[in-house]
Amino acid sequence: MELAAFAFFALLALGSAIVVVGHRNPVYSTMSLVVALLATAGLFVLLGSPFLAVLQVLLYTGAIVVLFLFVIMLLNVGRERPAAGRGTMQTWVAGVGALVFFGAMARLIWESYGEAEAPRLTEEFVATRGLAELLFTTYLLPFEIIGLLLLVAVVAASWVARRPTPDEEEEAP
Amino acid sequence: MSALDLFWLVPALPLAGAAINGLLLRNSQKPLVTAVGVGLPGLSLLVALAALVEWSASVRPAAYEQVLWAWTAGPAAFDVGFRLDALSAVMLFVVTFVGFWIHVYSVGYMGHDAGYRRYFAYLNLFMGAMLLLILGNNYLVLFVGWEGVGLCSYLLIGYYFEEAFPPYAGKKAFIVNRIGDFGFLLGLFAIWSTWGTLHFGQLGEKILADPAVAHRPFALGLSTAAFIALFLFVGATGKSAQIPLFVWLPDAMAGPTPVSALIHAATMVTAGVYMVVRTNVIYQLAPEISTVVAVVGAATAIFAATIGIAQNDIKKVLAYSTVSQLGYMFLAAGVGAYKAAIFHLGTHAFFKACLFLGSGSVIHAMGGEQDIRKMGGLRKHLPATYATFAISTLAIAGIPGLAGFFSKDEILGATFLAHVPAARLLWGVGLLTAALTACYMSRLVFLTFFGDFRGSHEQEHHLHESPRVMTLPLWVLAVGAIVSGWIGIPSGMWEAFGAHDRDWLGHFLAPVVAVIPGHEAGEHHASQALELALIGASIAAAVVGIYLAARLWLRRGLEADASFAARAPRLQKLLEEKYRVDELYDRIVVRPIAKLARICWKVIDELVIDGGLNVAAFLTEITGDLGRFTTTGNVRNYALYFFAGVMLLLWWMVL
Amino acid sequence: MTVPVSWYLLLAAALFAIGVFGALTRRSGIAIFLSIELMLNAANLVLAAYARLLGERSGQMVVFFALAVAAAEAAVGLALFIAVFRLRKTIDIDRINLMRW
Amino acid sequence: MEGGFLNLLAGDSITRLVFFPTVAALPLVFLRRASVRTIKLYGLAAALVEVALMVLWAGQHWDAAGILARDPVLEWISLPGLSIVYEVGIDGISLPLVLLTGLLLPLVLLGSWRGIERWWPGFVASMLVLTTGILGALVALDLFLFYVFWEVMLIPMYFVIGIWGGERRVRAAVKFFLFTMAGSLVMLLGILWLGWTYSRLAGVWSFRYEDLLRLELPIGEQLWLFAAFALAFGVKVPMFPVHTWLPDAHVEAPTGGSVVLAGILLKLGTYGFLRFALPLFPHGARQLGPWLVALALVGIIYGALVAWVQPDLKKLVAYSSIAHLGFVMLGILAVDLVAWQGALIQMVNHGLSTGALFLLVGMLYDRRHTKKFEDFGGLAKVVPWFSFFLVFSALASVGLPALNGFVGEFLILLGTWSVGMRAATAVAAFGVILAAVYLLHMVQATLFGPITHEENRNLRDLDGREVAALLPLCVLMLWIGVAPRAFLEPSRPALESVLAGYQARLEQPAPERAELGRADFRTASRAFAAAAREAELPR
Repeated sequence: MELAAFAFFALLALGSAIVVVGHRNPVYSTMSLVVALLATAGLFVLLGSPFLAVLQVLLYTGAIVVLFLFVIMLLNVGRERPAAGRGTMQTWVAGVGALVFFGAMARLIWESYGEAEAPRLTEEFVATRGLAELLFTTYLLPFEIIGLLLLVAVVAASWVARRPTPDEEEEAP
Repeated sequence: MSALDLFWLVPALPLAGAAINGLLLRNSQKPLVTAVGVGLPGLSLLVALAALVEWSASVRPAAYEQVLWAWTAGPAAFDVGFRLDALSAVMLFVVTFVGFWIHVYSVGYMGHDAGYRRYFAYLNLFMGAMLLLILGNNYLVLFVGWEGVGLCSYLLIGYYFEEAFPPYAGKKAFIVNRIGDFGFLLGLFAIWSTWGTLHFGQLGEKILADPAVAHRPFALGLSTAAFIALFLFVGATGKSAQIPLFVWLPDAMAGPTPVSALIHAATMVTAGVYMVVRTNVIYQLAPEISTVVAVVGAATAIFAATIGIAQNDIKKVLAYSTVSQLGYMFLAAGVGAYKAAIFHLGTHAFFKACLFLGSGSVIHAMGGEQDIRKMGGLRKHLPATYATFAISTLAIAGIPGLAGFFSKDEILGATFLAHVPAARLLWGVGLLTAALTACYMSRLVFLTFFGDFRGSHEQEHHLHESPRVMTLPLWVLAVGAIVSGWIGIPSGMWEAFGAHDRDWLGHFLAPVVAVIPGHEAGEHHASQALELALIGASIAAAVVGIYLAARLWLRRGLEADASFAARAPRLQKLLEEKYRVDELYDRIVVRPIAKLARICWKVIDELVIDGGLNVAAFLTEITGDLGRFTTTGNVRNYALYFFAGVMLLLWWMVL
Repeated sequence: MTVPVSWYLLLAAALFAIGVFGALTRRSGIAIFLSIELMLNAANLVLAAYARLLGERSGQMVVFFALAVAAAEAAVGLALFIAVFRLRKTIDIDRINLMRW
Repeated sequence: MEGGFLNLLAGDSITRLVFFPTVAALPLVFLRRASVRTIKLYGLAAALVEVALMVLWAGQHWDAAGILARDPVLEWISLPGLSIVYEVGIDGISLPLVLLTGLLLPLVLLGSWRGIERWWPGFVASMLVLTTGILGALVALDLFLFYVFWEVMLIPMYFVIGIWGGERRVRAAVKFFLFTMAGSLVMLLGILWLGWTYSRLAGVWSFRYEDLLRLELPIGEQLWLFAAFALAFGVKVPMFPVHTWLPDAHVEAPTGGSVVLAGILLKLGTYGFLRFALPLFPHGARQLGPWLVALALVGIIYGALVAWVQPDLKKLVAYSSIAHLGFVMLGILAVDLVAWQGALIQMVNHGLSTGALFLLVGMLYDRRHTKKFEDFGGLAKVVPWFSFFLVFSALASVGLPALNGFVGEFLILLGTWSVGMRAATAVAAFGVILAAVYLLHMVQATLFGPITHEENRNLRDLDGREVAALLPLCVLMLWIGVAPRAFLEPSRPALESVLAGYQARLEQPAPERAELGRADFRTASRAFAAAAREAELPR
């Protein structure tokens, strides 16, 4: 049962990921990313953290990706130009590099864990309550800092993306 | 307080005079300048005489030592101290006495010179340095004086610095002397590294305690004694103008004439002889080097004498004569006749100083003219100068009864009897030189004082005898040129006439000459007949020389030179141009070094080293330019580098 | 039957490699950004998998924070794109070489 | 331990000597509006206070045994397993150079009075900070600290040349900087290596001189470490063939810069050999010594020859420095007490005589704005006092007995000869001849002969300020020449102990692997150890 679910979500994630990096149309890429994120959310459930899964759906697909789509539409980004000569070189290097990376990681993971089984899921592990306790005790300070970070990010984003003043526009080439 | 306690004042007084005249007084305070410049050396003479009297009364024959302060401490410990023994006593008397009278003479000779004060400052400084040289109780103080007199020589030769030549001549003198000092220094180092002392007394004791040390092989295939003797002699050839370093002395005549008399005739140039005699213990242990000294001395003597014949500058003739006479002294020192060397040093100081001062008087009268071809007949105008000049000439020529006869005869006799290779040959050379000396000195007298006046009308009009302040020193020195020989009439001469040996100077100096166990060569007792024959030969040489000169120049005047030039033009030119030694040195030493220096600067410094660095800098720039191409500004390239970095990290961590 | 944790890890590695490839090859700034999100997601998966493996919920906490940081990052990053687009009228990074000296 | 440092600064300490100039430079920031005259006088006053502090300090701590003092050790950079300390001390080796540094500072300011025409506050500040750097390098007893001061010296000097220099000043300044920097970086590597080796053996990092002296290194390491130190110090000395920065730097530097450069900075190189390179790596020094001796000899002859053919007064003096420092190097490499005494006194001598020569050239330049020989000649008649000082200083430089130069050269040559390096002595003694050649050439071409340029007819002679700058130097030259004992004796015990330590370590063969030697091999610092016990170190 778990295996089937895993296989489904894993294949879904991989396939949509390939579409994300492969498709020239940014809107399609973004929509594929949504699929990949949703599949990951499914995997989170399998890993015993439904809270994260919910968060993933809400935050990523609900907020971030919407932001992406919004920007894409705002900037009216069209299809990407095909790669030029030097670009293909870069593609090959990147492809080989990514494969090597995957190979190395796979070997490392396999040698380290192999077929090792995780301990059985307990009620306590899955419960959101424990997570909340952790968050507001041990991780209270990071939590507050993250809040601050988000605030700073909002301020920074609105400053950076503001309409430039006339003299700044003159400086632009 | 006895005079010996004040002994340090002897060099200190002239030095103080130099400081006062040089730094405190002004040109306008001329009487004061004179008082200081002449008075302090005079005072120094008085102190020296008092000290000499006291020393000979109470300390003699031991040496009196006065240590002033420690110059250095530690493993190389040297003192600043003075030593009064027989040798320095003789030197002290000669230097202070002759020096004082030359100072007096200078008052008249330099009276109208704008640099009067500067002149006396230099002259006093010289006196101080010379006294340090002869009174020092170790080689270091000797060397301080040695260099000090060199400095004064430099300053005084270049006294007329507004002209081009005198400063050049001064520089040449200093540098040539430095070449000698190079040898001298190495000699000192060898002494110190062998015996650990530079003190005359201690050194003598240590050597005599174990003469074998001196015979150990040292360097360059020489024994210790030979090495030291050779290198000290190199120093002596520089200071005392011997072959090959004599070239500076003739040029040194560019200085004021009293300077030539004091420094370049009577005192400084004899420092080399003094030093060799002072070091006689080592020279006795190095007979082969002593022979070298004798040969160089003899060669210099005849070499300079031949040049002297063809010179027309009154001071140049005297300069070459000085070189020649110094050669005699070294000949004497080389054959072991140390007393004869010092004896000749003393007599020479009197007559040569007198000759130079006389020539100064002549130049003074002639309004600065030094060319004897433009003189003649001065006897009538300058009677006192003529008389003293003639006396001194006879003295240097070796006419019996005068000082030069005794000292020169002793040198020739000692050479003849010496246990050195080719002693007879050296004697022959010496004898020939004696004849030549008599000849060219007579030529000088005849051309200057006899015949008709050959200068301009104006000069003739201005001819006048020098003032009393200048003639008085002339007379004093002329008297010295007569009587100074009588104190050291050589024992050989007494024996020749079957008289009791009354060689006062010889006995006086006896303690100075070290007696080395196993080295007593024995007195060269020659037969009475041989002694007589040797004396006869000396007299004959002098007479023949004078007769020849009279035949040529008294009778024919300048024609004699002209006919000689006509008969042997190349030889005459060679002599007149002093064998072109200066030109030779210029060619083989000075110019190659200058060229090397330019190569060092332009090629090695600027081309090789800096050029090499510029190449390195250029390569750096190229590397930078190449590296710049990786900085494309393309973010994806950077990302790729970043990823490559991650991969490397992974590789390092995992594998 | 249960799935070994290493499978999750392998999947995460694969997703990450795909993300790397995308980030290195795409020209559109937005697409690169998407690839980076993909990589971030892969990392989150790893964290969750380890939390499961070790029975330690701190891993989940980190995922939580990573999500928040990702949100902040997306906001600032996209703002930058807007700013750059205003200047250059493009977000093709081959044409944006502001970093070239 | 900030409080500790400030306490030291306030108290009667070496630290105060070192940092007083820098502290004195701070108010210059607020004196920007003050008149140039005020600035000059302020600088001079600060310099004189520094001299006074030094004299007082030396008077109090001078000790016939030559053991002087050191400040309490302060922790400076303190991390687990790593402690870099602030440790300064003065012994007989550094004392003469410290005093020379102090002496030259006011004279340099006096000598620059007219020559420096712009931005006096900057100039005074540079000179003061430079003094701190030099003094710090001289007194540092921790190699890390030494390195810091070593580099601190570089920067003000760079500015002095680069801002107040002649036409091609920037090029010269960069050349100076690059040469010195390249050398000292290798030395830094060496210092780090020493600290690391010490940490391997003792378990804790240390750069203290005393600790590092205990290291017995294998021969291979000693060789490259000695070479690294020799490169850094050799550039500074400067030894052939890394000397070419010196003429450029001197020609472009202002008078004050030249005086400090030649007077003291160069000595830091020779001081480094004596203090660090030789005692730390005796076996390396012994093996590489002959090569350095050869380079020193080449430097003596080469510097003299090239000096001779220079058309420019200042360049001549600059090249003469190469020759003179060659003597010092020869003396140090002879490893003999007499030679070392000579080398040490010769460092001071060179500072005095070359300092005076540079001041004189600067005074001439102030008047005529040229340094070329062809523009001079016959000056002796016009400016007699200038001529007196020039001849005096030149003769001191030539090594005329009864003046200072002779003492150093004589002792160096004597020592070198007595250890058996006879050929080397002979070659060096030949350099003495050449010294006379080029310096008398300089004197003659400048002062003697007919006056060839009308402009020279109306030159002013030296004024009181200029005489005041020269007189102390000349008095010292004469004093050292006549009675050098007073100047040699304070250094002897320190030199003896360094020599004894060096030779004791040479008697043992170099070990196969690095090891910590017995503490009693540290005779080089025995003097310091004694002083330290007295000071009751808070360690």
